[in-house]
Order: sequence, then C-alpha cells, then structure tokens
Amino acid sequence: MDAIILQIMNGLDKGSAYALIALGLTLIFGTLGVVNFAHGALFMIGAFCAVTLSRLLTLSHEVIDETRTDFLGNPLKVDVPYLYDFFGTDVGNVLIDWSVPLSIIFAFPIMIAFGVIMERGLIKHFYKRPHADQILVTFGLAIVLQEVIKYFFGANPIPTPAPAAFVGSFDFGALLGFNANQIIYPYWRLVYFLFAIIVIGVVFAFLHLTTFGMVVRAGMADRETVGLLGINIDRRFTIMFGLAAAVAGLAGVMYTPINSPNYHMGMDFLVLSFVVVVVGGMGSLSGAVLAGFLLGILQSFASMAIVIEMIPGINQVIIYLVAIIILLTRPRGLMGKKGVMEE
Amino acid sequence: MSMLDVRNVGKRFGGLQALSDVNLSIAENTVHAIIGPNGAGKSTLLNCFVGKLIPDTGSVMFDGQSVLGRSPHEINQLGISRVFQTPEIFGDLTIMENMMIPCFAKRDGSFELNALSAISRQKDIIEHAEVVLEDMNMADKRDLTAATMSRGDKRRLEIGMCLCQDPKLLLLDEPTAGMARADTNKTIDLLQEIRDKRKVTIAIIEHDMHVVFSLAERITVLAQGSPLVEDTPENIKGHPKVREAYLGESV
Amino acid sequence: MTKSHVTRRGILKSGTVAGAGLAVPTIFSATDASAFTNEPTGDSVVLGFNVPQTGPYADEGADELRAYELAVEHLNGEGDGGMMSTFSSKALSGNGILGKKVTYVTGDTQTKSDAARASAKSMIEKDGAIMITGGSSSGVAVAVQALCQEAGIIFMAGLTHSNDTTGKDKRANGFRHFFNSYMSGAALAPVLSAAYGNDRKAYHLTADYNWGYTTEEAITSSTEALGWETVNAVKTPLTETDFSAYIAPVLQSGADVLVLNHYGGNMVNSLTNAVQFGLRDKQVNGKNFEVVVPLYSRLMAKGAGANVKGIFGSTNWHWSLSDAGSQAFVKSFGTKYGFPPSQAAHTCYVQAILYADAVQRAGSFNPCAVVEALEGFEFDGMGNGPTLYRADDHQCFKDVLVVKGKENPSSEFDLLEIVEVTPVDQVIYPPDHPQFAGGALGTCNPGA
Amino acid sequence: MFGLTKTDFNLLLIIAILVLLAPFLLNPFPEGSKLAQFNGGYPDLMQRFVIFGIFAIGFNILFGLTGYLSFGHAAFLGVGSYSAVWMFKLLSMNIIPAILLAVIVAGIFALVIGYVSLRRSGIYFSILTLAFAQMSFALAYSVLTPITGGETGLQLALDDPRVLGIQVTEQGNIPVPSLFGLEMRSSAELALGPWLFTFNVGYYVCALIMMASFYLAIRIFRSPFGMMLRAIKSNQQRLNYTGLNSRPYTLAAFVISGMYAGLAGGLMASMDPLAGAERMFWTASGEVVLMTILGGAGTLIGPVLGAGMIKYMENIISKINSAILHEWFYWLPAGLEDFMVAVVYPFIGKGWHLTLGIIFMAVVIFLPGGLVEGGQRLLNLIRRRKSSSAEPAKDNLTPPA
Repeated sequence: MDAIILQIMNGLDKGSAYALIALGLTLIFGTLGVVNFAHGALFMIGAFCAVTLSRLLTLSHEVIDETRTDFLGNPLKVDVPYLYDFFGTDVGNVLIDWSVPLSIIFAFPIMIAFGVIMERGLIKHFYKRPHADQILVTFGLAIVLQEVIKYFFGANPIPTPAPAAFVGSFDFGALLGFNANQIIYPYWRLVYFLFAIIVIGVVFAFLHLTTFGMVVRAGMADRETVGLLGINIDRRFTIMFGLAAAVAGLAGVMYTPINSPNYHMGMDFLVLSFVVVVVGGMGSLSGAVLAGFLLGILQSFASMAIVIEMIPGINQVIIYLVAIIILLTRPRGLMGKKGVMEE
Repeated sequence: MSMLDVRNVGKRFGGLQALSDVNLSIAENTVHAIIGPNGAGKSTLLNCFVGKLIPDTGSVMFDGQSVLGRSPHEINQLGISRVFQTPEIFGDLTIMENMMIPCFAKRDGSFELNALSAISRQKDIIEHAEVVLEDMNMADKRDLTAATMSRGDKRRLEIGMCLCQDPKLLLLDEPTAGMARADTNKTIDLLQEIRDKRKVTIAIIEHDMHVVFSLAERITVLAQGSPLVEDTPENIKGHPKVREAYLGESV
Repeated sequence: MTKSHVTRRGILKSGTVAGAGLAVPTIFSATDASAFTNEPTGDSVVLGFNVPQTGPYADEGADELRAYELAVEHLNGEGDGGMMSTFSSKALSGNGILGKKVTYVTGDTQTKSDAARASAKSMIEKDGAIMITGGSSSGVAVAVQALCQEAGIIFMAGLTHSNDTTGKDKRANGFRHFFNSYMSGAALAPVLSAAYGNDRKAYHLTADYNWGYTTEEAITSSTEALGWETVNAVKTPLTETDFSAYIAPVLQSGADVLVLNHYGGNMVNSLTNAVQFGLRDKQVNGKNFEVVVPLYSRLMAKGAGANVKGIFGSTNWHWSLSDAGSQAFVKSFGTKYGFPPSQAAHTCYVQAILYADAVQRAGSFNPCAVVEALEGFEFDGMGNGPTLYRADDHQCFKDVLVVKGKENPSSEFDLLEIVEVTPVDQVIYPPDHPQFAGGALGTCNPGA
Repeated sequence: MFGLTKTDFNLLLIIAILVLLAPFLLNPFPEGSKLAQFNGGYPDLMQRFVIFGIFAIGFNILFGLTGYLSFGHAAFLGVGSYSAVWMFKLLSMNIIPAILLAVIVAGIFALVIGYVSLRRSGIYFSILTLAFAQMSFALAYSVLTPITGGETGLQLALDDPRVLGIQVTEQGNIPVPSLFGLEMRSSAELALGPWLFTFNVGYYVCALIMMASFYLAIRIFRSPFGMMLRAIKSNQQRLNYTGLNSRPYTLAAFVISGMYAGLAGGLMASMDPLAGAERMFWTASGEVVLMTILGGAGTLIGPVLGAGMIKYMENIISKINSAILHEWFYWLPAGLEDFMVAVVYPFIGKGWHLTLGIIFMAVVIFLPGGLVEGGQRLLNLIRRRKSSSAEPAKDNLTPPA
C-alpha cells in the first residue's frame, strides 16, 4: 500500500514535467499547426538560463590565499564573488542560494523573446510547408541550439542546487499513519509539482477566461473564419509561441535542481514529450496534461522491483507499450480531434 | 428493376437526427435526382451508399447485395462510382495517370502487386484511358499535373475517372457547384451523353434546378432527413410540399 | 588470394614512393611487401586517438585527447618529459618511437560501438594508423578491440571498466591499463565494512547493460563475502534520466546502504536524486543510511556537485597521489592546460607511453612483437606503483584507489580525497575467475 | 534497355559509373597533400556510402512515394545486422546466407510492425513506428543481451560453431566474412604518381548490390504499383473510392522498404561483423529521414546523395582537429592564424554536429526539394544562359510526368 502511494506521488511528479513540456508542444501545434522538434531545446535553454544566472551571481575575482596551495604547489587562488563585495557575504550567499527561483524572473522575458524571435524569424515561413519540412527545420534548429550550448557550457552536467531551505524530504507516511520514512518525498519535487499545477492552471485560465485566449482558441478551431473577422490572428499566434516557449523554459528552470542540466537534456525529453502529446491527442491541451500524468504514473509503477521481476524489461518499454495500446484502441489518442495530423 | 434499394435508413449524429426512415428506390437506366434544402441530409444519404457512413438503422441494397459493412473500395468494386462535391482527384499526378488508376482498379481488382512491369507496357490500360480522355475532350492535356487545372476541368476529369470503371451506378454530388453557366451547360451535355450512350444509372444531388430538370427522370425531395415526395420532374414542379420545404411557406 | 586488406598508405605518406609513376594494378593478386598492417616505412608513425568528441562523454574525451597530445609531445622529446622520466623502463629517449616522429589522427567514437568502429577503420584504412587507443565506455572498447584484432592493429584501451574487456571479450591485440569492476569490488568492500560495519543491508540500482551487470556482480560478491546482505538489485534503463521511481522505495525495503552501479549521466542523476530524497540523513536499522558509488570519475563528481560529499567509491588514479610518477604527470599536464588531469587522461597517457615503450623494446612495430613485449611486462613509476601487464588476459594489475567525496573542496577539481590505496595483492584474481569466464585471447594478429 | 526508358537507363548508367569509379572520384587529392584530409576513398567510408544509400533508397520507397513517415526504420537495419551476425556465428562466414537471412527476417519484422502501425496514419503512424523501434532498441540493449550482445554489440567469437565453415583460422584468429573465399576486406591498390587509389572487394560487392537495388527501385517507381503509392500520397480517399484498397499497398511498400533496410543491415554486418544496438536508436531512424529529405524525397537519386553527404560529414569533418587547422592556416600571420582557427574550430571536429544542423536548416529553408532541387536549379540556370528560350527545363530525376 505504502509502496503504491509512493509510486503514485512519483508518477504525479514525473508526470508534471511531462505535462508541462507537452502542454507547450501541443499549444504550438494547436495554434500554429507546426510540429516543433525544437521544443525540447527550449526546455534545455530554460534550464541554462538558470545556469547562466547562477554563473552571473557567482562572477568572481581571484584572491590569492598564501596559506593554501593548489595542485601544482603554487599559492591557491580563491574565487570571491563580486556579490560579496556589493552586498556582503550573508546577502550574497542568500542570493546565490536562491538563484534557481530567481531564474524564473530572469528566464521568463528571455524565453518569451526567444520564442517570438524564433516564430517570426523561422517558424512563420513554415506554416504552409509539409509537416516533414517543419520537423526537419526544427530538428536542425534543435541540433544547432544544443551544440551552441555545448560549446559554451561543455558536455558535462552542471550541478544547480535548490535553495538550502528545500533540501531534504517531507515524511508523508507519518502524516498518513505509516511508520516513519515509509513515504518520504523531497521538498523540491513537491515544489515542482505545485509549480506545474499553477502553470497549467494559468495557461488554461488564460485561454478560457480572457478575450485574447478565446480568440486564440477560436483560431485553433478555425483559423480562416477568425481571420475574416478582421482579427490579427497572426500576432496572437506569435504571442502564443512566445508563451509556449516560456512554459517550456520555466519547466526547464525549475527542473535544474532535480537533475543537473546538460546540453542534451532537451533531446532526452523530446521523444517522450511527443509520445505524451500524441497519446493525449494532437492539439488537445487537456489531453496532453492527462497523458503526461498517466504516463508518469505508469512509468513509476513499471519501475517497481516486483513488477520488473515479473516482466523483465518492462521499465524499458512501458511508455512505448502504452502509446501503442492507446493509439490502437483510441485512434486519435485520449482526447484528440478527428482529422488532425492524419493526412 | 431497381438498381439501388434503400429501406428505412436512419442516421443520428449526437443530438441531430440527420436521416430518418428514408425509403428510396433508384431504377436501372434512369437519372434520379435527390434535391432538398441545405441540411436536408442529401450528402449524408450519399455517404451511406458508398461506405463512408454506416446508417444506424435500415438497409441499402445495391444490385441485390447489401452495401452495409463493406468498405468504400469494396462498394466501388461492386459497381458504384462517386463524384464528390469538391473534386477529389490525384492532384500530384498527371491527368493521364489519374485516368489510368481507375482502369487498373477495373482490370485488377482492389489490390495487385504489379511492382516490376513498367506502366508503359500496360497497353490495354493506356488504350482504355486514352479513349475516355478523348471522350472527355482532355486528350491534349494528358501530361499536365492534375492540380493545375481549372475547377471545371477537375470535375470533368473526376467524372471521366468514374466512367473508366463502367460503373453500374454513378453518384454525383452537386457536379455543377460553383461553375459558370457555360461550364454548367457543358456538364449537362456531358451527363446527357453519358446517360444516353453509356446506359449508366445516375443518382444526382443538385441545387441548380436547371440541371435537375435537364437531366432527371425521377426526383426525390428530401427535407429534414426524410423523403417528402418522389415523382417525375413535371409533377415535382409546383408541388406544394416542395415549395413549402424550400420556401418555408405554409399552404 | 592475398590478405592485403589494409592500405600501405603509410609508405606513400612518408613520401618514399611518391612519384613512382604508374604502379602495376595487381588487382587481388598483389604481393604485399609489408609484414604487418600499416607498417611504417617513412620517418614518422601514425597513432590513432579514438575518443568521444560528441555525446555525453565529450568532456571526458577532450581530457583524454589532451593527455594524448601531451604524450606525443613527450615521446617526440618536447616538453618536460612527464612520466617518461619516472617510468622504470628507460627504452624511450624522446626521439619518437624507434626513431620515427610520432604523429597522430583523431576521431569521434560518439560513445556508440558502430561509430567508434567506423572511426577506427578510417584511421586504419585512410590514415595508416599503427595503433588505436582511447574511448570512454566498455561497449566501445570491446567493439574497437575486436576490430583491431581483425585488422592486425594494437588496441590500447582507454577508460573501460567492465570485466568483459579483459574477460569474455578479451583479444590478443588488445590491452587494458584501467582497472575493472572486480577490482573495484575487491578494493571497496574492506573499506566499506571498516567504515560501515559488517552487518549491512545493501540495495543496488544497476545500469541495465553489460558494464552494470559486471559491476553489480563484483560488488555484491565481495561485500557479501564480508557479511553484507543484498536486499534487492534493480535494473534501470540506460536512457532513464529521473531515478526517483527507483530511489523512492529504497527506504521501504529495509536496506541501509544504496549502491549505485551507474556511470556518467546516469550516476550524476541517480546520486543527485538519492541525496534529494534525503536518504543520507536517514536512520535505518539504527544506522546511518549510506550511499556508495563503485566507479567514480572527476567529471561525474563535478556534475553531481555537492552531492558527492562523503560518498565512497573507487577510482583508477587521482592527481593528489604523491608518488613521483603522479607528481610528474600532474605537473606536466597542469602546466600545459592549467588544471589537473582526470583518471581518464592518466590512463590514456600511460597507455600511449606503454605502447611506445613496448615497440622500442621489441625493436619493431609488428603487433606480435609488441604483444610479446607487453605480455608479462612489469613496470613502475607510472602512478599506481609496481604494475604487471598479465599475459593471460592483457589486464594491468596495480594498486586501486578508494576515494571519498571531499567535504571542503578548494577548487572545482578538488572533489575527491583518497581514503585508501588498496595494494595490488588484494585486487588480483586468477585468470579463470568466474567473473571473467568465457572467451579466449586467441593469438596475436599482425594483419597483412 | 532492361525495361527502362532512355532517361531512366541514363540515370542508372550515371549511378553505375559514379559507383564503379568511386575509388577515383573520392580520392581527388594526392597523398600527403594538405587536402588529402578530404579524401573519402577508403574502403570503410565507400562501403558506408553505398550501404546507407541502399537504406535510404528503401526508405524513400515508403516515404517518398506514399508519404508515410516512419520514424523507426533503423529497427529493420538492426534486425538485419543481428540476423547476419548470427548466421556468421552459426553457419558460415559466407555472406550470401547471412544477407538472405537478414532480408527475410527484416521483412517479417516489417510485416508485423507494418501491419499494426499502418492501422493509423499521419503522425500517429510515425509515433507507432517510433515506439516499436525504441522498444527494440531498449530491449536489445538490456534484457535481450544474450541474443544481441547488449552494450558491446553482437560479435563473433573463437568458439562459435560455424557448422559449414572453419571455427578458427590457421593463425588462430576468427575467420572474416567472404564470398566463396573472396574476403570482403581484400583490397588492391593503384598508385598514379602521388595519387593512391584503393579497390576493395567488399566495396564492389556492396556497390553491385546497391546498383541492383537502385535498378529495382526504378522499376518500382515506374510500375503501376509505384503509381498507386504516389496516388496514396496524393489522395488516399479518392483511391479508396476508386475501388482500390490502400492498406495492402502501403503494407507492401512498408515491407519492401523494411527489406531494403534489412539488406543494408546484412551488408553492414558482412563488411564489419559486429551489430550494435545503437543502430536501432531513434536518432538512427532520424538519420535516414534526414538523408532522404536532404537529398530530395520522392526522387530516385536524392536519397543516395543525402546518404553520401551525411556519412561524409560524419567521417571526414569529424576527424579534423585543431592541429590540422593550424596546419591549414600556418601561412597567415600568427595572430590571424589563431583567429582563423578560432573561427573555424567550432564547426569542425567535435563541432561537426553544429555544421550538420546548420546545413539541414539551410537546405530545408532554401531548397525544399533537397539537393536534387539544388542541382536542378543550377542546371536550369546554366541552360537559361545557354539558350534564351523561356521553355522551362524538364527535370529528369523526379518521377516522369
């Protein structure tokens, strides 16, 4: 029982990352009809916004410490962040410690701008091109982006810890009457889950409650008609692309303490997020969220030792197996609309 | 003898009863028009004939066999060819190739793995397609890509493709929609010729009464998903129920 | 039918045949003048450095390449000579190998066996390389080793830790300086039991591929021999990035030690996740919960950041060793590149020097002569104490380091501290040890 | 000739000449010169050119003609390789049974996967094929290790049975793949002044098979079957209402292209008897998509060009290191030399992925028809210069109108 509760929590947490990435992907698909293979790269760029901010905060000058030596026997050069000089050690340390949450403020405008530039500069020329061309050009862009990141940040993962306040885990088991340490969950993962729920909620509220969102949704349903009403749907779609980029980017920012970011983290998520979107149904926002959580939970169950013992290798293939079963029984995914992406 | 026999067909889409209790019989070697106001269920009915939709109730018999539960290509192989409201052709292929494909379907059935012999060796197919192209007056355009043609030409091509198969029953869904008067007249001439020379049974959905009365021998008026009247063109003209259905006037 | 399956490009490269005009195209009946593949006839010799330049191990590959460039400098008599001055064999004199200047070509393994073989083949066929070395995974090492055996080229493995490389997949033309899973287990177990006691329950997470299997087997068997119990061993997919689902149930199992048989990105993520779950702050069975990482590398430690603090693991070599060889190497490398070398750099440097030395001693580039010179070769001064290249399986036997994540690192390279240098006697095993069973060395192949 | 039109025959002839003379064409620079770095005429790369050419030709029969984008085609290549290596292990080192088994097993595999995946179309089909291939990769890398060799790949061993051949050579080594005694790795060389050309048996075996595959592809393109496949891409609904069942057509195309992939896999194992699981990873499937689109999907020669281009980048550009760069720019003043090296360095050697990404983007943006379109535009430009007649040039590489 406790094992099952634990894996459901795990699944929700894993699923929230899948759902966030898939949400942006399906938003771009639904509004613009573009298959964006660079979406994983946007997630990665977001994560590296956090890395960049933490690098900026720890920009340092060297102070020579005569009492210690470096590996060659020379006096050790110690890096002292400029922040210490500006704000003193205490405030400086707090700022550095909170660099990941601070990155949200830093990354949001950058990601929006990045998304808008990407849409205006590249994607808009591909609206009328075949999906295969869209896939190829965005795939090419993804390669270029990750190689650029690799050039500047190297191939090795870069540790980007959460603030000290979030280190450790919360004992849910005690809350539910189990023995201590039976159901524990890290604070930062709980933060991530809540963050995901909030972002998903905001996106849905934005699309359903604002006029802007309603026009966009109408445009998703029938682009020509909305265009005929004299509404500049193109501008709105550009903004939506920026928004989708920001959702992916923020998902990346918040993900950095969970796994040290590296240049290929986007590609690692890309196939998975496409599976999520397709299982949910192309262009269906609620489908993407539902499929994200569903696949997260199933994946967590499949990685239980007892399950692997029964079906060896199930943890390797569960996602794909579920995708195949769902697509064969529900032709357009869980909540897909007819006629989308079937030509 | 009736070519197509429709009995008690009903079809529901969610809350909308698109067809209810449709009974219709199309006799061999006649041109039978189905008319009715927008939303009367004409296209839905046609879709039930060709396997695109399966009616909830009733039966559709063609030439003594039920078409229900058969897939579109099987129904076509039974002898029903269809022309769509917006021309459905192979836009990336040439006109000649468009013509040849139904010829292959006629000769080889629904699947034939003919992967090694060159198309240019299929003399009988080429000849057949050329004859129909000639009939359609399109021989000079045979190497053009189909998508580049005018809408009228596309329609003619589509009709020609259906004729390649020597269908027993030809279904036409608004064949003159969006055409200029001159083109419409040409199409009427073409269809008359088909009717007279080829002895093909034709069922036609049409809004243009000029077309309907130039061609049809029987007319069924459909309103709100069920047949209102069925009669000869002469009797349909001025029929009060028809006027009511079209103009909403009560008598 | 001859076996002139490789080119004599070396000849032409050196210019001796240039301008010979039209040679008779003796197709498929050529009498080949050379006695072995890519026999160098000019005044230079080509070595092939096949390292990951793209993919997740690219940084490790870059460090390997730095070490090779340094080794080439030293072999050609440039620079300060590095470990050549502390090396027990004095055959090399800084004038290249057998008087031929050392040149090199580089290639990208992409850490994929196919790509690595393609790259090695191009070095052999196009560039006339006489020896291939490098790599950062066992899959690649085994694949390239088999290729070199077939082509008649010596393969000096880079970083490869799986038992299979010198176990069931060993080849006569291949040599490994790096240590292996068995040695990690043998070195780690006593240290672990001294630090954590003999009454421990271990939970293994194992990367689901060959290296993971051999490492899990090595660690379980050597810890169980000291009284530990293995509660569970769960396989995790190579492509997994989030290990939360595997780590969450660990505490429920009643285990009090978590062993992460992971390498590279897998290890960085699983360790980060384990620390996130707060496992290391927990008390289980009245003891502190502990995490162990059998194979450490500095780059992994760097990726995992503060999470490695206090965590035990093993490593082939570390720059803080104080013997003369290590010091000389660190000085030479550090002066040139500005930071200390990694263990991957060390093993690659040593392999390049050992090869050159073997050729020099054998007096020939012929792979069979080199094999003979390396088999049973005992040397010292290369950083790990007295070392034996065993003839039976072409594995080096030397001291193994047990290390621990440092609590207060002074720089981004100072992440590990040496806990114990396990003497070679403790980690040696008979060639027919069950963990190395199957496979045969075969005989050396000179190609041509 | 051979049942081909004159244009097609000429195309085949061009391919034959290019392929047979490849050892010359790919080695244009003299040995030892600075540009020798760019020579691609060594056996391994030449073999790869034609093997991936076969893979891409086969993929194009599915994608180029029907428009069904399979994202899991590498699985068939991998399965073919495994079958071939098993044949070497169990039966003999003759490549004929190995290649036959590779084609057959890949065909059966394609039949099963195609039968299921083709129940859906569009991106749903793509994801289904991707899922099958990823499952194959994940299982081959881990739990199927006894059959596939897992991480290290499936390789030959001295104690393999090889019932119809020798287990061990006289020298005590594993025998090498051969065609009735003709070893795949045998080469002969021709030195012409400073130039050196290598003629490799394995390459010519691959080349002949590739020409046969190309010929077969032309026949398929020009057959009624090929026309039906193009009709499916153009308007599947019309095809169904014309009495044709599209499912067996697409399935046949899927199986044929799967068999091409199996053939490529079998040949790969025959040239180098090791089969690694990475061959089935989704990026490997993506690679053949890129090859096909880069060259020009739906054209006959495009995929072959695309395959050549990508393999050339992977094997030649990736090997350029900074030492070589310094050699190139040594004649510049010191500061400028370093500057040039710094500018070029990110794009070569370990940066070859970056160059690849940029080329893809450039081709897709500016040449939607791939390299073939680029060639045609160039040709048109030249023709227009030659004759002022405004008649548009007819392309002879795409399927004839």
